[in-house]
Amino acid sequence: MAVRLQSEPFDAGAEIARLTKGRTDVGAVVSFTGLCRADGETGAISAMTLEHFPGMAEEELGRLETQARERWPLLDCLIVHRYGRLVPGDPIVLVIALSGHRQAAFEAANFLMDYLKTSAPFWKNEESESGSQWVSAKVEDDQRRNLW
Amino acid sequence: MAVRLQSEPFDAGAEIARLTKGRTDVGAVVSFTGLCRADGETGAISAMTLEHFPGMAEEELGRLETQARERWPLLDCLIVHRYGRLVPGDPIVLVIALSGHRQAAFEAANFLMDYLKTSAPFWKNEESESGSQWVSAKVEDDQRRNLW
Amino acid sequence: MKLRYFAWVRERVGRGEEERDIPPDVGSIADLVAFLKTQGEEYEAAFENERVVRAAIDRIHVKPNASILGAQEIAFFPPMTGG
Amino acid sequence: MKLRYFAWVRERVGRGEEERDIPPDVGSIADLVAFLKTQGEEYEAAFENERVVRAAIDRIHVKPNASILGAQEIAFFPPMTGG
Repeated sequence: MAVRLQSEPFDAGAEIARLTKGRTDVGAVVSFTGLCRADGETGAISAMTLEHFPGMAEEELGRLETQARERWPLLDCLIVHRYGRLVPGDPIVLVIALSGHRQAAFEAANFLMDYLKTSAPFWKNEESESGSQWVSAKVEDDQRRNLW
Repeated sequence: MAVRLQSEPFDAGAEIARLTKGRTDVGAVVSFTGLCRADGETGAISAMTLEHFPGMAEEELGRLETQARERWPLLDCLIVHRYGRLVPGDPIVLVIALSGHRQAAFEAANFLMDYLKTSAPFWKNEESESGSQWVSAKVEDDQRRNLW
Repeated sequence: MKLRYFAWVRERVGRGEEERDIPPDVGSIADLVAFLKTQGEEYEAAFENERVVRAAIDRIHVKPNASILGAQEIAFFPPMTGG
Repeated sequence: MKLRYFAWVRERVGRGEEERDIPPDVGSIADLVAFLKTQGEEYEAAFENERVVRAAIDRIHVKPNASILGAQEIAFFPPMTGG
């Protein structure tokens, strides 16, 4: 299981380099990085705080990783999710999938992001000039998840 | 246009960091790295040489990038392709797509790889104990391209 | 029973967790929500729109009709917005 | 006319590029392939299975029926295997 929760930033490039180092069986690496946007879900934001359910978040991400490994021939897989206060431009989440051929890595990374959005216990609270506000879940996210 | 051909290795992480640096409008970054596998298309290989058509390769990748930017709301996009002699474990190709929301970045990166495989003028010659051999184009690659 | 609350459910209830005695006739998550709504207006506010609130028993997502028999910890929270 | 060859087409022709006078009745890529096949067994070998060989006029992919009128440079190569 390669799932990490942390308040510190992550380095997508260092993780890709670490996962591929010394291997000659990997043909494809797909990475997804999600970043905090100034144009948030509730409007223009100055910061956001990610609340999470410690213990369940790790377990749920671990369950998603297991599902992805069962559905695609992955050579390795990593999910890193941050919590705490972030400002626009900060990285929030990283998913990396490694496989022999490209389609498995693309699909697994996409699947993990779609599932993570709707089932990993994280909640965003956005700060703006008018105060702070919880982000509402998006219907599209549920719909995307149900396509898999 | 951000298309680069080079014989030197590239650093996926440094490219991702450079493309996102100072931006607060990017919500999603998808990177694809293609690597040389020891288990090549023609069997177990010790090396491979990528021949390309200088001039046309840059132009064709530029045309693909333009198509991707027309089809998806990309904030930025990069294609790096190597040529020359590579050994198993070496990176071959890098595609990075940046967008506000994740689906555009996933789809554009996937589209670019599918098109690049069948239309960018590169040819792989693999070396093994029994000599060297040109890699044949794969029917599946044409089929994947035609899905878009 | 240990109860935990997250995000705006936590804010409305006014605490992140609590130990609470649950009457023996409370068998499901839906029963538990109905019971909590009798325990004060902070719970009424948190579960105002019951269908929106999600639940987990011992850190696993469950539906409202899930049995709470044998549960150690039950958590309530809004739909997830991570990633 | 400048002709260029890549990968195994180049190996079979025995050179990467050449300047060649093309008769005026050679109007399309298909005509050019037919003409080249009369120019020696290296061309016969390269274009043995004509349908497999791809062409570009002035660095743009074209089909066999494409007109070569006004072309500066024509390239022949196998199906691409990059990425």
